[in-house]
Amino acid sequence: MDWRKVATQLFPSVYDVKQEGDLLYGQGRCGKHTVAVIGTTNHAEVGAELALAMAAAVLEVTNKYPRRPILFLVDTSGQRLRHRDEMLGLNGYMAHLAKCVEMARRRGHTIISLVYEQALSGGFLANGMMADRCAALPEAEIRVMGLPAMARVTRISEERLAELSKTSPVFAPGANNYLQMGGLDELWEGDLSACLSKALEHADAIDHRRVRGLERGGRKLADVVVNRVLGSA
Amino acid sequence: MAMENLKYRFDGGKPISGETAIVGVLGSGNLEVLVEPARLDGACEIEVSTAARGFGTIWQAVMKDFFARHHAGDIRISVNDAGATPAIVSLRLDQAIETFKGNHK
Amino acid sequence: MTSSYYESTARARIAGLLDANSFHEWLPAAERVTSPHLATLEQPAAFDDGVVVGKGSIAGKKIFIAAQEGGFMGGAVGEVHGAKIVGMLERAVRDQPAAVLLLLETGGVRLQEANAGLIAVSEVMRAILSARAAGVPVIVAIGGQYGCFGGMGIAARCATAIIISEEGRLGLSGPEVIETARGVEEYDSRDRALVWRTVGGKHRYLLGECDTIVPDSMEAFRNAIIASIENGDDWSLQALEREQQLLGDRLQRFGDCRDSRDIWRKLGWPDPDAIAMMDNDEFVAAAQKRCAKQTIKAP
Amino acid sequence: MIYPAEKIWDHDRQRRNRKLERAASAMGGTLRDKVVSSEMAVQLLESVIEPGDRVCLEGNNQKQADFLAQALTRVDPAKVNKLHMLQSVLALPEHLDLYESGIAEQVDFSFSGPQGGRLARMVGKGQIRIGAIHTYLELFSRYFIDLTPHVALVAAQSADAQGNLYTGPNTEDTPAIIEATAFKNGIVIAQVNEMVDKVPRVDIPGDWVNFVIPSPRPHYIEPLFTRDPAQISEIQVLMAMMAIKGIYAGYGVQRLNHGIGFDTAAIELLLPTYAESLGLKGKICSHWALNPHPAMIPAIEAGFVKSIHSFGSELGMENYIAARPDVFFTGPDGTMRSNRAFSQAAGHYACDMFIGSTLQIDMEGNSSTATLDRISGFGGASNMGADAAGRRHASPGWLKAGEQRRIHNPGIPRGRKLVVQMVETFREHMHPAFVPRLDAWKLAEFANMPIPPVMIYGDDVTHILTEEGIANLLLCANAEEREQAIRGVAGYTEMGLGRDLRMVENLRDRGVIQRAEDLGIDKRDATRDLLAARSVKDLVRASGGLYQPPVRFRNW
Repeated sequence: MDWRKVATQLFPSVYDVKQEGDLLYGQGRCGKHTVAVIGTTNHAEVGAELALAMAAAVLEVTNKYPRRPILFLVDTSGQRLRHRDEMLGLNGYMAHLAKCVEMARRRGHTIISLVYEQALSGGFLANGMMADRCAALPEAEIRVMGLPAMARVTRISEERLAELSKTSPVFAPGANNYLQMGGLDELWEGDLSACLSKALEHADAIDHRRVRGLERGGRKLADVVVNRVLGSA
Repeated sequence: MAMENLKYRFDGGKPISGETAIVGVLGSGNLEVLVEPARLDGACEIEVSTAARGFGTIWQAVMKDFFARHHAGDIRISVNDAGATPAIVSLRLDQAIETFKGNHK
Repeated sequence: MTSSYYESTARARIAGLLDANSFHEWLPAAERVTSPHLATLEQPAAFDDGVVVGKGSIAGKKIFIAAQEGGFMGGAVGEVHGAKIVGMLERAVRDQPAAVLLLLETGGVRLQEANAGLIAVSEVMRAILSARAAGVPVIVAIGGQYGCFGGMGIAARCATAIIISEEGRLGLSGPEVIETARGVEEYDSRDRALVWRTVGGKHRYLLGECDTIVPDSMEAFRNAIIASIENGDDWSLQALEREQQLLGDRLQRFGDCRDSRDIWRKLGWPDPDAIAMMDNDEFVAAAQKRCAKQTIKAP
Repeated sequence: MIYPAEKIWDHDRQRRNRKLERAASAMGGTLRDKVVSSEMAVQLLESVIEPGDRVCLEGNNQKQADFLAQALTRVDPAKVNKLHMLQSVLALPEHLDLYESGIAEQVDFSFSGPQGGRLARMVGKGQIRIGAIHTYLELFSRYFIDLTPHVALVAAQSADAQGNLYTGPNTEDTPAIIEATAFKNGIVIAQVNEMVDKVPRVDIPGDWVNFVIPSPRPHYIEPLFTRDPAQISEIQVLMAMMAIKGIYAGYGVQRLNHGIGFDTAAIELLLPTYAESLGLKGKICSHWALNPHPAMIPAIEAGFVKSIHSFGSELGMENYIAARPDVFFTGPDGTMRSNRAFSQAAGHYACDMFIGSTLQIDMEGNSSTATLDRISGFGGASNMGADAAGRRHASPGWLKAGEQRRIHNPGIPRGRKLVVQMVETFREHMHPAFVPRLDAWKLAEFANMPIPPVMIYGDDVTHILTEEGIANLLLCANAEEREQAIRGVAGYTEMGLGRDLRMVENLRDRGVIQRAEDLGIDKRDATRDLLAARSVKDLVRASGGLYQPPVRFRNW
């Protein structure tokens, strides 16, 4: 879905979000909240420049608008796969962005993310997955790797992977799988503005994903293992 | 790649004492060996989980020789194997026993 | 036991770095907390799911530690593997050790459990930052055969400090991934000299992506870890603003470089090709005036 | 009666001259002295090669005349066809493309390496006829007897306008090929990496060469003899310890050749550490027929090595070799000169020992690297891994081996070369090294060969060394003992498990079989820490920065 359409539904009264290249930055009004919007579009490949621009936006919001909620609009085809970006330390740029988001959270900004198109592995880790609550539109595509490529790398046949993915959410692409695993808090349908308002009310700074994964049955061990480590002698 | 599970038990060993030990890594051509104390009336129980199917006879011979070398009883040995050769298997088993006894070099 | 960090297993690294007999493992191999997903795929599953976590001491200071085993599936992160690290980090928030050590050796997400792995890496990132925010410095060591890539390459840079050896590699996408996606002209993964000058320890150090570079020995890593713990942490908005500035400067200064050698030349190295063969002391001394400002260290 | 003067005695020379005239007119004004531009290479080949000619295409497992190989695939099969190819090694895809297009139909060669699988399939389909698979010396020898090339296509580093060639460190097979061709009315064409006013040294005189073609890119060289010490396993360290203590020290082996592989690289890297600790410096391993293995650097630096003569060079070793002229054979220009034919002869006649690895060994000790679906050939092992029955000069190791042999095979005093096969009982993926019957038999049947392609014959082998121990076949009284000695070190392979336990223990008591503990070796000492270099970087350091490894071997 075009980001403007998403923004219009999220912020029916008013929003002021500008697109600069693949970067989205601005704000919108959702109920009683003014929400900072930071995001990407065009299935952005997140390279060093884009990651740094997002970090700059987060820092600006943190400095200028204390405690203003931040919404990440996620549409990325992953990290930029270029020699040049690796040479420049793309992982460091991504980590910097993640740290800025964490800093914002700790200074009282509620962080929400919405995958409205695509979210692929590395491009997703440093922003959308850093949120207090992470949501997706039902048709959004979320994945690490498609099954054919996975079959090549793991040397497990594609048929077998496809078969297993019917009963296991653990490796196959899809927003629903991420929902079951606790990686997504919810799918947003219908009144997106209402969904956002509700998310803003319910968000907190605790990482609930492993608990959700356990509750929803998609990731039964993570929470158990964490608790066992916490409870070990 | 289906796994194969093999079990062996050797009776009449000399009980040895030591601390649970793990040696080796479950990587291609290698294996990990876990040795734990177990009250088995002097027996040595071995359980192997291997990615390379169809080598039961060889495992049997390797384990028999291992037991003949150490006569170690009252231990349970668990092996995760990723296609290690008998030479590597024997080496790791010996290292695991030494580590268990606390005198690995 | 070998003194090489590069050649050691995760367990040997722990034994070699920590004070003798100080290590206590949580969820050790005997508890068999293994990956159910690998079992489903009928693939071999390691007793510890490829990561060792626990507590110990280094130079008398209490620390928590996680060590990834590169030999098992390239150190890839699955559900259990990730949760062990997260549990250790959350325990650090609660128990306040002097530091957390992460001995990373990983290609990133384990594809056999890709979704669980990706979420786990994200949880590790957040847990690292929680530990830091709670005042526990997180020290990363990189010097194994598989380097530190994928999401864990991001996680590494979320830590307080990174210690790397010349053999160590740190990045996001591995060279093979980029070569597959963009062709050999973009990145020849078999040109190992190219790979190392792109993601290897020396380049990372010169770029300011690592705090310390050490020779490949257990003793050197241990000493650097002790020094890093002494240095403390600076988890502050100001530190992030400085980093914003430095990362921006880097793009401006080196953004159009095609090869790391061009970067090194701009940093003032008259003969970039000589860098590869310099031994560590010589390199560090020469790099004093020829490296970008570190983004990690407090001024 | 016909007068002798009327009989024509220079048919071949006339034929060569006609070819040269054809070439001159085809090249027209583009020919400068002997220099042909690379664009004209195909026309040149079409004018000097006639249907049915024997064409020797240079290429070993190292240097390749790859530009000329490609040019030959582009000639018009209507003009040039049914060639009889002579090649040391079939290594490039182009080498086999020739048969698909009908340009060539028969081949005599030594080794096929990476093309072994495709070669087997083509032989199966009848697309290619193999004359014979030779040892190197055999093939070179036949160039002077019944397989003299009509045209030789060779590779050199540089040339001048008169055709003087500089073949440099990788001289390899070039002199043998050109000698046979140039002096028997053949035509010699060389691809060269560069044209120079004056070559650094004349490796081949210009009047033996008819044409030189500056190649658009340097000829390919495979760094075949570089082994990364990082990949040497602790089992290989153990086997190397057994080799040094049980064989090198036992026989005082001073003159030797090593095969390629991690097993022998481990031995090389244990010389300055383990062998030194046993006091063996100066007592073993001083003279070598060997490529310049990077793994030899620590041993050379430690003073173990007096001389090395090489079959070819090795990429990255050039500066190191040039800086060690006491050890390597170097020319007046300072760089090495290799020569495969001479080094093979040296390895056969002047060495006391060959040690190398193989893929399969049968119960008679025959070994082969041929497998069912691959025709791989022999490489250098066959000449060096054979007793030089014609040898006369004595040396301590040679005499001792001869004495041991005479215990059960009495006869007039003479020595014996030590031929050692060093294998782990299982290769990767649990393929057993010991088999009841070599795959070579089936391959011979399938490819219609008169004899199975055996790399080293069992009666030439003196020792088999595995991680289980050393079997000294010289000390075996009869075929049955020999078989049990082999089974006794065959470990957990089917052959090993089928051993006669009592007989094997008996052989062990007699020292025919020696296990690590019999040699006083503690297996726990067999760690990688014993290696004088554990990485390629260590090798570079040991060389004082002179060794410059190819990029694929770098991890820094």
